[in-house]
Amino acid sequence: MINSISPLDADNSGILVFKDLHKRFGDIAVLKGVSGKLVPGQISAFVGPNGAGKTTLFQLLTGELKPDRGSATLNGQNILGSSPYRLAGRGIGKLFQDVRAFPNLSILDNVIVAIVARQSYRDKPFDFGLVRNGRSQVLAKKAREYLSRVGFDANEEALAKNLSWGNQKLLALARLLAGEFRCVFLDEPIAGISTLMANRMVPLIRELAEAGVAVALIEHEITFVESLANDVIVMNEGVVIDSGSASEVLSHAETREICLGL
Amino acid sequence: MSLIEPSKELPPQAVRHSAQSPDDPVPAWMLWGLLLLLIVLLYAWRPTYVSHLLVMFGIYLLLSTSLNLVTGFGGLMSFSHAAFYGIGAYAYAVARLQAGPSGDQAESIIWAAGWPFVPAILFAMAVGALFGWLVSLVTLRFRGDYFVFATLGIQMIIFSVLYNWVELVRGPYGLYGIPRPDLFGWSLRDSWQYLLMLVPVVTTVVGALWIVYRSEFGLKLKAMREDERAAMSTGIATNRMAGLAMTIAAGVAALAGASYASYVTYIDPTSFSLSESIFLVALLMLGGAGNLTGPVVGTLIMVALPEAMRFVGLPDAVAANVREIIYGGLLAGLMFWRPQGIAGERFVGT
Amino acid sequence: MNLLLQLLANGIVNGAMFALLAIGFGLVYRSLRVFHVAYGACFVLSAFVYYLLVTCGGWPWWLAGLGSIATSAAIGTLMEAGFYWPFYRRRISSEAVLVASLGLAIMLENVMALLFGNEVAAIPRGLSQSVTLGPVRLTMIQIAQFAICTSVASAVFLLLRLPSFKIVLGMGENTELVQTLGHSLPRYRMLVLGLASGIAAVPACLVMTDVGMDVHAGMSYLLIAAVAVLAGGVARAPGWLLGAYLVAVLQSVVIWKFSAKWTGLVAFALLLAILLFRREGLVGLHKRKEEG
Amino acid sequence: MTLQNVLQVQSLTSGYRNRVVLQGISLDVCNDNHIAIIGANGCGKSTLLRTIMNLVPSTTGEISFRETQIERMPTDQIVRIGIGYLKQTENVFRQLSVRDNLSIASGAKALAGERAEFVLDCFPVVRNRLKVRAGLLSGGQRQSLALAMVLMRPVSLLLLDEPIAGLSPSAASELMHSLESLKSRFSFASVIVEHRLRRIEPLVNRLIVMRNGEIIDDTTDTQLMLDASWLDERYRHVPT
Repeated sequence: MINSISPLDADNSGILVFKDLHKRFGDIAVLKGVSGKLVPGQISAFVGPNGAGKTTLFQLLTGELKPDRGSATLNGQNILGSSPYRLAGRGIGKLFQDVRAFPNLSILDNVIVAIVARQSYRDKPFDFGLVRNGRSQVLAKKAREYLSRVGFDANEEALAKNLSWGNQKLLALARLLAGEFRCVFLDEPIAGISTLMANRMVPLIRELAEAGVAVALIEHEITFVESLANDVIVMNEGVVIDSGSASEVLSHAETREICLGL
Repeated sequence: MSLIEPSKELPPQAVRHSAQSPDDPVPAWMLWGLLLLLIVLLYAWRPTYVSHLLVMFGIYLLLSTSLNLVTGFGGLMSFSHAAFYGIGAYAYAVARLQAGPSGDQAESIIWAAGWPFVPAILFAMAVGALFGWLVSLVTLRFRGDYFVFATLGIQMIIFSVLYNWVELVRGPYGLYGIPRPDLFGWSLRDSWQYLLMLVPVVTTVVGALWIVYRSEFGLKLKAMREDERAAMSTGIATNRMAGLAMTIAAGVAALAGASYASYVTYIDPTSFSLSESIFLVALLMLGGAGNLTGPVVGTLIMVALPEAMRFVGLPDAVAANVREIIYGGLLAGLMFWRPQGIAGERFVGT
Repeated sequence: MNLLLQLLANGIVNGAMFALLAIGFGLVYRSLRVFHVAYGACFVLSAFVYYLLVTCGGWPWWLAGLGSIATSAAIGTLMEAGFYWPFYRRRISSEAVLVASLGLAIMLENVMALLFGNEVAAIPRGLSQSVTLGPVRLTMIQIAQFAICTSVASAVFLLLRLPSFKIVLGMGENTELVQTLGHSLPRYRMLVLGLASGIAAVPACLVMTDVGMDVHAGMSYLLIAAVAVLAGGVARAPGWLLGAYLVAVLQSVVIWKFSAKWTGLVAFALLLAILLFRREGLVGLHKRKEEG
Repeated sequence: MTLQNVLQVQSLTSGYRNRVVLQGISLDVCNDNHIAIIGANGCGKSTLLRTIMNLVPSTTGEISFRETQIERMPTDQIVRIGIGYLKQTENVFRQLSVRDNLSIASGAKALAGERAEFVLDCFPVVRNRLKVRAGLLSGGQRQSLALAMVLMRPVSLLLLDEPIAGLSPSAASELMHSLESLKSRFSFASVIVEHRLRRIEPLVNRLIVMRNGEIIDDTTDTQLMLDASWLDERYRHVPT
């Protein structure tokens, strides 16, 4: 049984702190007061059945939805109500559940977009510098570095839509690296990809955390969560029902019941 | 070890095919063929006729390459481009027309400045860009079918103002006697002289647009077209990018309008109606969008098609309708078999 | 004031006709997700079929009207089977279908121009009798227009309540589910287009009888229908009616206050204003966000 | 009840544009079979059901349903000859009322008849909300409605794609209970794809495990579903 149903202490030691978030769609309350924090260098896994509100929580924290109530701060500054691109400019990145690579752009361009989007938001909102000539070689070189970090080493001119699902996920991860975010949200990073690809994904995510990024992920695959996460937050029906270190939380029978159906 | 998954999912040919540079998807023979066609046209007709065609080609090239920025790159299918074209033409006309000596025409409109050529052109571009920006503020709150319909509404509204507000620009009567360009005391009378002035202008502007296409800005627009949510999450302020694209595009369209007004010297609103906007979108669709080749090919075909029809020798009464039938059929057929157009990178909408 | 009342009455008569036009367009847009640009051309075509049957064929008006409705429905069905269905099978995006439909409209319009010429065609008739109701004076034709259109609209609304028309509404939401529940998608799509085109033929014949029409009128009628549907709200049929009457009455008010030439501008300004403040149109479903 | 083959699938392959999902599946379903298909995410379970329904076109292979070839038959016809299919998501018309949903499902007829009555008796949550718009139902109610809709037509084979995913434990067991009583009344064969094995274990008598588009196990020992170590071996795809 669960012996401690306590939300994480929402003090200010985390990089991203959210308190008491509420969200309803029509007459259905999807989030009923969720609090927590994301700490640099830590991987926090959000687990729970479908409909528990995990994806909604991520959408609130990345600016895609606005909460009905509650607060969220990044380094002490409010982030709620900002649009996704402003939050991206302030260091919040996201890997979508359905990947969303830019299908008709080449692999290289997919990464270059992420690099220029980050640079120019901070420095100059409108930039007409050439992407492919001259100074663009610098961009291409940088982009190749990110690609090789995730393991792409060929076919950089192939269009993203021709890649397999797993490779698209890797590409999206490369794009996330290129954004140099301080806090990233990964929505089911390994869903639907082969074991081989998933095994490649794990160390990359771990590296991301080791570099000081606060990582939050949604995952159904418990083995994956066990192997990766420092913190596990169990959600069900819009509330946090359990949280703590991975091994501790995952040993609770009820968590296993809710998450695994076992 | 490479992480690219085994090629069962991606046959090698497919990789090679897609690895083709996105800037160069036209078969070479097609470009050569078009060039050849152009040469044949040059030889077949009188020089004034050919230079007239080339002037029209230049003007439409400005229109198609600027629309390409919004529609091909931003993925926003805009049906208000002819309105900006018309705004440019009228802005140029009223800036150049003189009140008083040129007769009763200028006195019957609210404002006529009588400026020289260059300020008038710049004024037209500025007015066009301003309108483009204002329109973007309204229309960019929509996407998809709704954006299409909102721009269509803007087109109808602007056309209605031009057509019905007689005191503004004489409505359906149009403006006549618009001065031709005079540069350094040299007034351009013949179409070949006009062509001489237009070629550097078009080359410069299209060249500039080409740079914009390949710039970071162009890439961000493409990202927005591909997937707006993902683009925003990487940090792209998509609405701001699209607004800027619409402003630039409207400015260039206004330049095309000003060139047109100064070339034909008589304008009336029917040249800037909804069907002209549809024609421009069709032209871009036909050639293809998202690169430079697409609009160039589309413009060539659309300007050459009526002439080719004339060559076939259909009676005038029928020719116009047959031409329209062909171009409607082309549109429908292309959408089915080749939505990305003849030389485009990708289908122009989202 | 009397003039206003007169114009309002005219507006309501026009509203009844626009309503039918909007119902046809709305049915197609709502259930097929096709922005049916060629609908305008269909409308004009059915008017000309009526014209031919009356002037050349010498048919009585009611028989010619039925003939026009049947022809229009057949053409609509054919359009779905031969044109929109192949696009659907290839999962071509809605914007591309819009453009293709535009191409089809341009083709139809010009074929008709070749056949019928560019002039306004009108059915020769004497001065119509009129009826005076207080300050308002309506011609018999106007009264007939209102009566016929309103009864057809009511009939369509009754039809929409039939279970098989629920499938039509469901189709707009989820085509796959319609199939996995055992209903043939192509058949219902053809039904919708046939019905929509048949409905459009009714106001087409009435307009032809009253003021005549030229072959290039299709686009403006299409725009009226589209404005009515989008402004009223795509999701529900009463919205289409509301939109249609709103456009017609507004046109009358504009004619009264300003001049007939500003009606187009006002219709589009209204549409933009409504969409800016209420994306789903005036009559919308109360939706949950997740329902999208 | 005599035993006979309801569905025969022979070396079926299918997939999406740049991805082969099913790599040669052969499967016989008997009329007393209640099959659970399990396997890791992306192994092709849902695609198998969708290919049988011809929602995903098959590239090679044959599917026959009671001696009729169905691999090229339109989906709606497959449904009419007796295969019911519960979609994984978007399986009710949210903009229509519950009653309209049911009447569409029963072939655009009014809701009457013995079968409809029995189905509605099994789903009281549905029966009590006939006038409610389906989009306003809760997840469990919606799933009940979807299942009721599939069963409005006579079916001899029922394909269920994750029927209880996302439901609370109580809603899930309620739905499974209803399914059980329907099964005993109408005697159809069923194939169920589901992750929450403990919930469906009482309903199945045959177990199929898929991995990477192939069937790797086919057994009638359904107790294996609850055997963690056996599952681990076949199921977990991230052994780090």
